[in-house]
Amino acid sequence: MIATGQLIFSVAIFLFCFGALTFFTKRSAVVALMGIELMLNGVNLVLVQAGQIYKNAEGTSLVLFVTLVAAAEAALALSIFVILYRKYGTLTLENFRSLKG
Amino acid sequence: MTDVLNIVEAPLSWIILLPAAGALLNGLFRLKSTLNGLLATAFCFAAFVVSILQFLKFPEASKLADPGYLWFQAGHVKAQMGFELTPFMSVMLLIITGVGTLIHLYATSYMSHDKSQARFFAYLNLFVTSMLVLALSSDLIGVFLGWEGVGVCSYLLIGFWFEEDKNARAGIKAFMTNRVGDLGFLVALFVAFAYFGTSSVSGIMEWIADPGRAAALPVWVLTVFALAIFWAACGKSAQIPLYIWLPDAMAGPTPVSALIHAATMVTSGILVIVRLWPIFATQTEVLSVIFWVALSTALLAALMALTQRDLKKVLAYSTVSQLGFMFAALGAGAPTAAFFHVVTHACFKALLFLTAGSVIHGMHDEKDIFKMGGLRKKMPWSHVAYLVGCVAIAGFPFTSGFFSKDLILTKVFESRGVLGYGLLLLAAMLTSFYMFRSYFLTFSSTPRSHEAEHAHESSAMMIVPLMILSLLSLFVGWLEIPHMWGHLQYFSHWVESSGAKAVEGHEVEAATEWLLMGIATIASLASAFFAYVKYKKGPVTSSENFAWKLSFNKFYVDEIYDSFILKPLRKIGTCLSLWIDEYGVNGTLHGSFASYRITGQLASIFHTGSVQSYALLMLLGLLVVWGVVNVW
Amino acid sequence: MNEFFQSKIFEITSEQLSDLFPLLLLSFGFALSVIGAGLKLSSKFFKIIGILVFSLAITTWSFTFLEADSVVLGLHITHFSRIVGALVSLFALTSFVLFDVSKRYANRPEWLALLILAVMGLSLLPASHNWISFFVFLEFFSIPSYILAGYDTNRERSLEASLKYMLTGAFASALLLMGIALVYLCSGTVDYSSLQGHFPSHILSTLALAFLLVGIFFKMTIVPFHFWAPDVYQGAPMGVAAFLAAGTKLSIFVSAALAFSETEFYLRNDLMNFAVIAGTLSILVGSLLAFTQRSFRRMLAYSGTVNAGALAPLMVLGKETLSSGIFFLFVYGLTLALILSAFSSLLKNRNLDANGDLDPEELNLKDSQQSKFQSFILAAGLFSLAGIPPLPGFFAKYWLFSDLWAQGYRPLVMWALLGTLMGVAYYIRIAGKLFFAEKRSVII
Amino acid sequence: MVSILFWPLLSILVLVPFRKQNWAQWVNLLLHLPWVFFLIELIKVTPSGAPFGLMETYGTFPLFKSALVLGADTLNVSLIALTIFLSFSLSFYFLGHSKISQSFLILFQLLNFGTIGSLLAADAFLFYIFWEFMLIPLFFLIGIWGSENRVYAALKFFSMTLAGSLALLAGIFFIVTKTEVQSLAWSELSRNAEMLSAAAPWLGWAFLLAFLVKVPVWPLHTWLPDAHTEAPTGVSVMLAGILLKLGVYGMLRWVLQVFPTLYWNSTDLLFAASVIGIILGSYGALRQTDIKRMIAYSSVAHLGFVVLGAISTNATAQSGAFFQNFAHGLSTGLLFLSFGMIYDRTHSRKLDEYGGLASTNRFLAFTFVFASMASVALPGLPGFVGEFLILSGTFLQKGWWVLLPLMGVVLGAMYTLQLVKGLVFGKVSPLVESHPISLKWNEYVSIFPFLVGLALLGLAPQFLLAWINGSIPVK
Repeated sequence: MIATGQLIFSVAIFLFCFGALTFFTKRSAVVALMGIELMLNGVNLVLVQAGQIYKNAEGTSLVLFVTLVAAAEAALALSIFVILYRKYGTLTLENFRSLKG
Repeated sequence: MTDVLNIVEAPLSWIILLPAAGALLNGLFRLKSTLNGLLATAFCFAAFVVSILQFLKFPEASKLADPGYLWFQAGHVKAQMGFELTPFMSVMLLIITGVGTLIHLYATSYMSHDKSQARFFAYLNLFVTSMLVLALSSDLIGVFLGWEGVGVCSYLLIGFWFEEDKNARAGIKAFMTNRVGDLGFLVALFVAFAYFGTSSVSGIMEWIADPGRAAALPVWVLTVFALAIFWAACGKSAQIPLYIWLPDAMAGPTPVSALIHAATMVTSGILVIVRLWPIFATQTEVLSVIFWVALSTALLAALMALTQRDLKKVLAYSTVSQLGFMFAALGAGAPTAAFFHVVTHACFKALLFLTAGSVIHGMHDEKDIFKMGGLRKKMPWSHVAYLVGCVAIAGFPFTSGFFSKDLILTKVFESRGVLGYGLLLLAAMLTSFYMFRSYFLTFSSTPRSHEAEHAHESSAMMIVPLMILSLLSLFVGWLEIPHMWGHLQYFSHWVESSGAKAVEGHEVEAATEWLLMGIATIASLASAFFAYVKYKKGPVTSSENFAWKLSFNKFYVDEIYDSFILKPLRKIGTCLSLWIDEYGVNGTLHGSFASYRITGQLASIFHTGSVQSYALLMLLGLLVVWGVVNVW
Repeated sequence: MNEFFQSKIFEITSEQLSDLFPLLLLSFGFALSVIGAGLKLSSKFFKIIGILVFSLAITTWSFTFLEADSVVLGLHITHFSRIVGALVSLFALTSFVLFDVSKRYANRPEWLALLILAVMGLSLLPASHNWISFFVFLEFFSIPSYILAGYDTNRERSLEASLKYMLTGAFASALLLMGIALVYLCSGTVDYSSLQGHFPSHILSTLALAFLLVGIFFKMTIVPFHFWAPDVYQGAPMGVAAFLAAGTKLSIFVSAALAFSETEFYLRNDLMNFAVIAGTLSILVGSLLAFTQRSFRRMLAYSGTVNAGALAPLMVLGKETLSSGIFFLFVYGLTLALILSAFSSLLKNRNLDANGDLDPEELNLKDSQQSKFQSFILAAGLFSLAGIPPLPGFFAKYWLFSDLWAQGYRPLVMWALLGTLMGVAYYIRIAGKLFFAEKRSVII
Repeated sequence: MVSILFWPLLSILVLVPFRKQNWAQWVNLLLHLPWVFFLIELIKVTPSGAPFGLMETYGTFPLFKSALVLGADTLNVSLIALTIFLSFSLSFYFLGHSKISQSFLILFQLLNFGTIGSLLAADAFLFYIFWEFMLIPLFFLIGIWGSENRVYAALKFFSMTLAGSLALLAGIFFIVTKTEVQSLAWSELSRNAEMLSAAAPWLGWAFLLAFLVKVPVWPLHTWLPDAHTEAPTGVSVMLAGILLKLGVYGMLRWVLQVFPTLYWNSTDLLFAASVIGIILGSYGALRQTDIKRMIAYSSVAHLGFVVLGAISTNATAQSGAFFQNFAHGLSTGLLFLSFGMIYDRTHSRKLDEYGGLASTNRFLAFTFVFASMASVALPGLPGFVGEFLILSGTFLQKGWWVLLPLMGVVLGAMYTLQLVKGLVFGKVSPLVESHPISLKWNEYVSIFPFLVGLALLGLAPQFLLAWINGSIPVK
């Protein structure tokens, strides 16, 4: 049976790619944000597992920082979404394409 | 052979500065009526007086020199603007300034009612200055300065009445043909500086004289040098390939034709060859080239003159033909004969041109001899002058033409044998035929047009020069009579003492000389009589057969030149320059600019504006670059 | 608990304090501006506070410039980080002074607080000594810049710009994080000095490096990752765009260089090739795109990409050759600020919105007659960006290119020279458009 | 030396307060007087012989391995004299001219500053700065005051010259990064020229390219007709008069004297290019209908001759080439100036609209014919002295190849006479009839120095030839 480390890594990679996929395909901005959060969780998994392998606390402390930054980013993103929603009435990314060329 | 050269300092530059001052004054100040003309004549006359003074110095001094100043010097080229005068050139000086003064006088009244006389006389004086520079310069490069100066003045004078486009184009044709000729002179100068180290005539003569150095020269140098000088002479003195400009040069005022296209400019080719004669003497193949080119020019021009209707065109072709005679003399190795004919030709051709001018002036600018006729009574003085001119050019006994042409014929007979002599004799017969044709058509029988009825004689100021020239045409011949008749051989003395020894052909005994003289006289009298018979009553409407058409249209030489040389060259050149410049270089520039713009527009399509495409493109970009990094 | 406080970490000697003083000063300024915002004080107050704080920070940083490096609270304060701090606060100062930000956003004075946060983040970044603090400080300054980018709330473009900047920024930092995680996975540590010797070089580490570079090159707007730049520069307010373009590039350039030299990643030639290829690509693509732009500010964004392309290899090369890059970015930053301020006052004279945008084709003689001084500055700035002597832009480019040539990047310099030539098509043509009348020539 | 260099900058400062046009024009004229004085001082002290005989260093920039080094010898001081001569006589022409505004004069002085700077610079980096700096004033001068498609011409001129000088920049990078080279000073470069030319054979071409574009050698010349036609009269006189000569000066000073080996093995290609340039330049002039384009193409042909001389190994052609710079500068300058005066009144450049100028304005017709004769290299005028020396030098070195450029002499006469016939002679065209040209006093004064210069250099060029022969690079 495959070692747990290997399993965790594959779950992490899956989470990371799945997050990226939701970011590319989903129409709504909020779901895109969720995609990024998924990617960050994937990174956390990798960090935790790496910490297990190297038996030092750096990995877990890194996770702490990642979640800290993810939270800040989410707060900021949601506030921008609120303003956008109030102004545009919709959050689908398709109609935010006026700046191009 | 080098007798002690007694070189005397002489203020030769004065001779040049005088007409130059005249030109400057005329250029700056526009005086009332004929004052400009008189001013120009005065300066020319002053130059004539000074040149007489120099001429008188000659029996004891063998060469006059005036060092002048250093024109420019760089690397192996050293151009000294110095002047020197050899005996034969001083005689030529007399011709240039003497005949020049007469022509200036004539032109003063001829151009009296022209509105821009100042400009005309400025050009005329400038022309005399350049001719004097050409004659007097000690260095070949100074000669070239005069050479091109004369070319420019002839361009300005031919195109003097610039209102008509025809005149301006004739001027350009003259300048361009001279320029093509001048390439030869430039090549000669390059060879001179490269191999002789100097361009001064005396320097070159020393180089040739000293056997050691002459042997060291590559064999082709002298031949190429001689041929190049001859090519330049063809350009200036209108020989076969480059004579086309002379007939068109008649577009200028008649005094210009007289001065430039009869007396002075056209003879400069012969003067230069006579000055460099020691080189030409050794080059037998070059002499034969000169001879055959000259002979064919003489014949061709004579043939063309047969059917011309314009009086000045007839005289123009006769000039080309007479120049052919002079070059034939050179080709036959007789510089004396050539120079003698130059002088006599200057006199009677100037006379003919001036008379033609007064005739045309009287006929209110009507040039066509078919419309003239019966002017004998209307213009008695012009008639006498023209008759003397025809007699002299045809070579009637004891006229100047007789002596000079006969001398050439004997020299040609000596060196080129019967064939050369025969053809030249034919040319002489043709000459007297077309000259008397023009005489009879103009002066005999009845006036054939309105202008002919009301023709009036020209003013005294025009007649006096005619008379002087007539006297000259009659008696200048006596200066060089055949050995048998006595020892009046001034011209031989002048030319030989200037260092131009004739090539020793086998001498001809007195008997054959008498025989040749007889044949020549009979030939010219016969053709004159034949012309009298044919044209006594007026123009004969000849059948337009092929020969006539050929001669009248000048053997279509101009058309051949245009269609085979000038137009194709211009076409190829301009298309090439157009294709390479506009489509080649500019094309690539505009092409690269346009492609730069298009790829820019293409690249900006990637920026769709949607965030998700940006993220996707970022990842794709990463993969692509990462792939390239690993592969490379 | 008190052993914790006595532990070594919190001992701060006096000269360490002097190192931290500018940062303390900035945080004090931040506090003041937040309180001021709360009390709804007049906009003049914020302007004075801003000028005071930033100029003091610049002076202290530049005075302590020559002092020895010191390690404080895990931050490696080197003269590089001091010069970056000074320059970034200079850019911040110019960004809000030249564009009279205070008058425009009088009712929402938080911009100063956000600006100070961003400056703190940017000046701390070069002082970081391990990848995770690198990431944290990176996020520390990009979050306020997301808000600043969208500060012009009444204009949709600004909101859209901040949205795009935020989303792509988050995506890129997620990739960066993955890179850091892989670095940790491969070597077991994220600290620069401990990473020095033993960073394995197998497939996973190259992937880690690649992801790392994504995050860094994203902020430097180097080609494969430059897509956000034109939209954000076009949308964001003028002052913010100027600050973003210059400040972030400078800080990222220096900190990445320091990081790569500390961890000796620069010895790996796959990193070098990545940077060279990305650099050349960005010079070419940047010049191509800048030419056909229908908007002046997007054109400037692409010209930023071109300049960043030239800097890319130097960034990866390590500490020795940083001075030419810093000088280049310093000159670039100031010139950009001048150009954008001249452009915005030109727009004002055309009574368009000061933060608006204009198609460079529409610039014409009337503009230069109306606003003579601004168009002179604009033209001089464009010529300097194009690198024509005797303007400073030329000396910056000359020093940078000769450094690149000395390091052996000859093909890249050739491409950069070609880029300068292609620059004529947009810099010089637009500078010319200002002064050339379409019809008959007119006396000026 | 520094006074003659920074005088234009000073005169700009003086010009700034004078907003009104005719004030500015008069001040500009007066500002030229001290400049001439400085020139005379400099001429007195200029050594002939070793290149950069007189060298002064004013400050060093170790960072860029360069220094503010100015050098003078007869080679560049003679060209400076030509610049000041042209600028002085042009400042007379500018008096009372409606189009010449204060900003025009400021840009004009900037151009002078750049020209003299690149002539005096004895340090590659400094030379490069002045070399490119000239582009800015020229770009704006052509772009603002030019005629119809001036923007195209200004941009084309700018980008082509910039492309050339970027190659020069690449060369400088190569040299700077070489450790053996301590500084970019000219003496330093020429000292280890062998090492440099061995290390990079392309270096010679990198330096040459920048100058070949400026000289316009044949394939790189297409900017010249546009720039000359669209530039206002004053600028096209300066362009034809001195800026083309900078390319030749650059070739001699920065390639021949620095990398002789590289220069000599590029001469065969340059020979072909210059000969084609002469012939195609003349044919280019022949096919033009626009007068200024015709004169511009004639400059391409004349500069072909100059390059022909500059690449030959004997002293005759080299001094001939450098002398031809002055001959061409005066003759084409006068052509542009005199036609410029006609153009100011008739505002048309089509040749077939003109005709019969000789009957309306005699003096201008005389000037135009005189200038055309000078440009046709008529003996007695400077053009002949230059061209004769070049061709005899080429004959010495290349033998019968000289016949090809010799053809250029005939072609040169062809298009010039065509131009003169179209403009001066022929029937009086309605255009010339309706615009009677009466020259103001300052226009006479601006033409006069050209006429005297042409006549003097034609008949007595030895004073100039002896002066510049000393420092001709090839002995």
